[in-house]
Amino acid sequence: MSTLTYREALREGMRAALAADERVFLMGEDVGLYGGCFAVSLGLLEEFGPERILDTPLSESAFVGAGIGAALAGQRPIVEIMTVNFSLLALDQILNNAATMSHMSGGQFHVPLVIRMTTGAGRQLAAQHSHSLEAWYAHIPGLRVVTPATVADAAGMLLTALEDPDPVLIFEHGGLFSLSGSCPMAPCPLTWTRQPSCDRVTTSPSLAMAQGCTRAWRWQHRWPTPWTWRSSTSAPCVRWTRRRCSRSVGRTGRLVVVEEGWRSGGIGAELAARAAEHAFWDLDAPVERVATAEVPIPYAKHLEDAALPSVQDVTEAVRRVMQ
Amino acid sequence: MSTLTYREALREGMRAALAADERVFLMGEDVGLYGGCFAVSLGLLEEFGPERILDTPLSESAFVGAGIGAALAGQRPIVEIMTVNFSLLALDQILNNAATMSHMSGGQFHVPLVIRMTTGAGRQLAAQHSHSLEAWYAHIPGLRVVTPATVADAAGMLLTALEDPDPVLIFEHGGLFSLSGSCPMAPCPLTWTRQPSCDRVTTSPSLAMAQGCTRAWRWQHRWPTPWTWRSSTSAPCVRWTRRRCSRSVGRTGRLVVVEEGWRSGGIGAELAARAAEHAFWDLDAPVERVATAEVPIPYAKHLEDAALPSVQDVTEAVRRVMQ
Amino acid sequence: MTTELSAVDPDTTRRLLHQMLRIRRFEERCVELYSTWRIRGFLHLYIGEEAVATGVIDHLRSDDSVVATYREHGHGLARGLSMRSILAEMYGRQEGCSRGRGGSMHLFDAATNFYGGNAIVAAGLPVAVGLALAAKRTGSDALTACFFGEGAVAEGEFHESLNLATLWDLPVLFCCENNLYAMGTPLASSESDPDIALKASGYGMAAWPVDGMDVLAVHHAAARAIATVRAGEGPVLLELRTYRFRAHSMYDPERYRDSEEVQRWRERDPIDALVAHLRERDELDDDALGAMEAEVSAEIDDAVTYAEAGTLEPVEDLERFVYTEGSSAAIQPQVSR
Amino acid sequence: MTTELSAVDPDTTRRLLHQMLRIRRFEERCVELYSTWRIRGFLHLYIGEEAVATGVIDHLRSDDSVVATYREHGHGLARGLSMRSILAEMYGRQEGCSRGRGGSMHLFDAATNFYGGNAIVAAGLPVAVGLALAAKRTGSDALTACFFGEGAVAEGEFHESLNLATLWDLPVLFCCENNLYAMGTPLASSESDPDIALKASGYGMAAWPVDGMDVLAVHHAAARAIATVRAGEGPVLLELRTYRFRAHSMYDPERYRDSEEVQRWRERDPIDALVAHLRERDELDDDALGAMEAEVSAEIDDAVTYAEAGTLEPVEDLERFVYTEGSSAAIQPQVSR
Ligand SMILES: Cc1ncc(C[n+]2csc(CCOP(=O)(O)OP(=O)(O)O)c2C)c(N)n1
Ligand SMILES: Cc1ncc(C[n+]2csc(CCOP(=O)(O)OP(=O)(O)O)c2C)c(N)n1
Ligand SMILES: [Mg+2]
Ligand SMILES: [Mg+2]
Repeated sequence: MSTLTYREALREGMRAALAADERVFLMGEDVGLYGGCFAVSLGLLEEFGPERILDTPLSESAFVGAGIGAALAGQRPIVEIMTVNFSLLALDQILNNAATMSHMSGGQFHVPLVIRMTTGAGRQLAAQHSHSLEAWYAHIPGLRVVTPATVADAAGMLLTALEDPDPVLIFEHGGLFSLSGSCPMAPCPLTWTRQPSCDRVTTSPSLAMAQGCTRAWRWQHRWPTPWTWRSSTSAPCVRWTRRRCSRSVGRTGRLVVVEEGWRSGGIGAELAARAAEHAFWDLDAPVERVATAEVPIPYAKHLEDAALPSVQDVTEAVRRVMQ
Repeated sequence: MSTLTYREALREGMRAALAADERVFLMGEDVGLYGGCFAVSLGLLEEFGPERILDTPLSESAFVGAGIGAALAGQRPIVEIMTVNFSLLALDQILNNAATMSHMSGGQFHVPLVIRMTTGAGRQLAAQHSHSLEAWYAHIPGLRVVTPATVADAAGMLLTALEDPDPVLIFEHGGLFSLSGSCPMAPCPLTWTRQPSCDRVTTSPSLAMAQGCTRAWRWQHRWPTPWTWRSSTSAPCVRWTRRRCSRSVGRTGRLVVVEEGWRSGGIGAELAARAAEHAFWDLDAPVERVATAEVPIPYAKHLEDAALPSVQDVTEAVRRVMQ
Repeated sequence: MTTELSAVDPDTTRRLLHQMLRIRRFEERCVELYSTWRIRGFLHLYIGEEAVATGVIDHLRSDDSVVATYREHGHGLARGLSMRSILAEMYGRQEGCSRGRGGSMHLFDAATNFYGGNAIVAAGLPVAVGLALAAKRTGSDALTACFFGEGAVAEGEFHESLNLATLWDLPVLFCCENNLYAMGTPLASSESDPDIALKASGYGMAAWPVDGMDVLAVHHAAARAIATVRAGEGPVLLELRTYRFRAHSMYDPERYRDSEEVQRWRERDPIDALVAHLRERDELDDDALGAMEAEVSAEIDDAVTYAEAGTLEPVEDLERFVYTEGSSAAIQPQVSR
Repeated sequence: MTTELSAVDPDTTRRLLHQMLRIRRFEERCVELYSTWRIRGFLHLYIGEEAVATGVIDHLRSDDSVVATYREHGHGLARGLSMRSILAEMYGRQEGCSRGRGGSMHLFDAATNFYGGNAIVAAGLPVAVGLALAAKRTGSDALTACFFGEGAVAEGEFHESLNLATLWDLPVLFCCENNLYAMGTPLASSESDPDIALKASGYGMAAWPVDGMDVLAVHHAAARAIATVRAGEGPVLLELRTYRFRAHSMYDPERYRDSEEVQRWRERDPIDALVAHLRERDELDDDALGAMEAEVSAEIDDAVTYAEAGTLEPVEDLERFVYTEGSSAAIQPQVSR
């Protein structure tokens, strides 16, 4: 098992898939000649040629739609949208075509499409380049939304996504690309997995998660029975079923949800709602959500920091639920 | 105070605004010659002429963006997007321009834009024409999202929206156009108002609400101390503050949220989450959400009915919280 | 009828007539069924425009694909979907071509590569580009015929799709059904330059206008266009000039056009014109026409009987097909301690 | 330099040179400030393209509006935003033109109708159409100049905006800054037909290409275009052929082009060319140029001092301006029993 960065894990995952299956190809803005706007696909054009690595014009709607069409016809496209911020231009294709085609056709058609995009804030890119819209996509039935939070997941979830007959959206947090870790390079389930790491149920997509693990470590030294919930897949909030929800909340009687993304209507809202529905009798304290402030993300570092969930926010939330 | 239909109330609201303020104009697909796809603007072209009532090409992004530009320059555009289903094509303009401009410019610019659109399912229009995406829009800071549920609100909220210096999105449920009721034709607050009508806190945007009132009536005869929460504005989930939330839940110790829209990450999730945060000690039973099934809405009537929240669903939820 | 084109063999001509009649009479029956509430939702009629789908699709091979709009009964019938399965769909029956989940606007059929039925204006174009990309990638010479109205030309996706298809030399036949109105919006209020074929030249794409009321002209133009596309010479756009005789959908007071205009176009009815053409050349007599009408009528009656007898999908199956069946293994939750 | 254009008066020419120098030297300083972490986020340099913003904006009236992209320092400076307020913005100071909330990609200034600074490719075009619509509605002859790269031409919004502006005869001057690359994508990989001016003809819009490395040519073309637009004859598109000498942004290994190509274009540096032109005509000597450079340098030093001394907006003000201040009356909750 090699040690890779998150960026390399994504690239090696794609390389393995491209080598193994003729139907796989990568398409997006600057994925070829430029090497990917975050250098994720660097070298793939040279290795696989322009038939497999397709540079597209700035036409998000058309090339995402083209990915849908190619998937319908049996190909296995990986479409890279540079960042989630530009995915809005393709949202009609994603919601009205990719997500509905299977159900609307009575199960005749399938859209085995993988869409990768960078998400999140934290690098002073300001209001239009700092969105975290996983909650929106997770609201749509027919899609799978995953937010790999570790190096192993970055490669593994991509491989699993390519085996899935339905559209899978992979959100890669911009702050994770240089994270390094061990990478088994094997498909892994698109699922919630939990990790023994901190002492209350923290559910936190992607970056919030990766940072959460570090934070969790600190808490471990203060309270016993550590538990973290790791959200690797969001649409499958569905997976946080009545029983599973009650079981996990029941361990500590507390729930703190950490996420990067606006608070109102975020993924945390859904998890808190489920706890209030399914684990009400297991809760011993009000639920706490730690999320992004409800503002367009500002450029200035101190304001950006203030807008994003911080270690201190989490610590305070944890203190409150323990009172 | 005259009796009007919901459709007429919207039209009279626009007429009053057009007559009172030169800066107001209406723009959208088929709002003029055709009279509006749901006949809302019927007659306005004849009365105000093509300078005030602008038929646009099928270019949602361009004409919503043009509304933003005109608003920035001091006009008061009302942009009609035929239905929420097509608003995805303009979502980039709405999120990245309309919602961010004020904050991103440090308060220099304002976007006094009103966008009206039809929302909801129930007329067998199938997967691509039956969306309820209020929750998505309510997730965006910088917008106001309102879902007028009565005839009085249909006119009143439009008038208030036109006075607001920021972008307001008005969602008009397709099933309400023929509803009739009294209409004071006066600005009314874009707010949550509560009505004494049923015996637990039911929060329900738009149609779910209008139908909810009827249902509420029935329950009134069974249980005492009737209370309904009427959601007229969604973005201002913000308005359901800690104190207000706790006070209202505290009346019955119960919360049932009824909404049309997919369950996961819907508006109901946000309200349930707030209850779990702010009214945890006031709740005597698990929260219940009644929402649309997580499927693309099917055409066949019996399946469409099954997908949408029904009176029976609400009744059962109410029974459960009362146990 | 253009004399140049009249050289088409009588069998083909009669086949085209039969196809147009099927579409026309089928939709006339749909109107009745709508008024008796057997069909619901939006219903967009193709009446007047039959020559377009008929003339183009007649040339397609079984491995070609079709992408259409919400006004697609004609395309579905011409492509070979059974009238039974289409009508059952509009009845919301599980015997329908989309199991009753799609209705009139969402006919689908995997067997004939009929990819719908799309109710979002212009949203089918990128999908067609992708289907063509798949063909090119697999070395097939199959093409995708993509139908859309002239109203769709104003949407950004028209522009993006034409550019991408030409840039990558993809086998798409873009068929713009220019019926002069997008709902109530006349072309002149929608396009700053109403010449649609000309627009394609900005992408370096071959394109030309065709009389869409003359099925033989359409047939002839489509043959030429398809030969170009199939030869790998890149996409072609046909601007098919036609007219819808009926309202946009079932709820349309038609305030935007006057009845004389409709009348003038009705005089160019593509079915009447083809019948006249065949009669002139003694290739169709009253008996033959009567027989054809009777056959069509019987097919419709049969479809109605079939749809009426159809069954409703059990409500418990509501959530089937949101995700592909049997695929959930990939996302099974795994709990690791 | 085109002789035809050399008739511009020396004052104007020197003003243009001064403006280009301000932009060039300012951005050169920005690079240093970026490497010492005074500036963060994305930083897109305009170096090499100065003639475009300078030549066009020189003609604008104070009631005209400007919409630009993330590569807009040059446009902001040419439009009259102070160097102080721009640099303070890039420092994230509340003295910045957007109170530090926007950064390099989001310069805004109400006083000069400078509507940004837009980081979504092509998203400024519809806004420009709306600004022009407002002018037309109020009977003003003010216009909106909208700048965007050639990469934006592939986006649907380009198409929708050009159509709408022409259809409604709106006073927009579309300025396509064709620097041959969209990040790493050469024009030939982005447009099936790379002739951008020609595309405008599909909308019936006047358009022509201009040498964007020659500020006098730009100035001349813009004068003509602006006269047309201001006369109410509808929008005009200028394709300004230029080149960016630096990387797309600060993180760009420039794998997509070779250094010879860059070198060839650097030989056409618009500042060097104008200096040579002025020298040839004895309208600028070393002293004058030195004085101009010194003035620019002093202005930059002053801006740096100002930005360094700038203050940070209090964190408590984070939520200010999400909604317009003082407007909350409209949504005050009213509880009725
Ligand atoms: C994106 C989008 N906007 C608006 C609509 C509503 N709508 C349905 S059909 C139609 C007119 C389309 O006209 P055209 O493309 O000319 O096709 P036709 O109906 O004439 O065949 C409109 C506006 C839609 N379905 N999708
Ligand atoms: C809709 C969208 N897609 C992608 C990007 C990422 N991006 C930023 S600049 C750029 C290149 C734009 O090129 P061009 O329009 O030619 O302008 P230039 O940078 O050359 O001035 C890209 C792809 C974006 N900002 N917006
Ligand atoms: Mg039409
Ligand atoms: Mg460029």
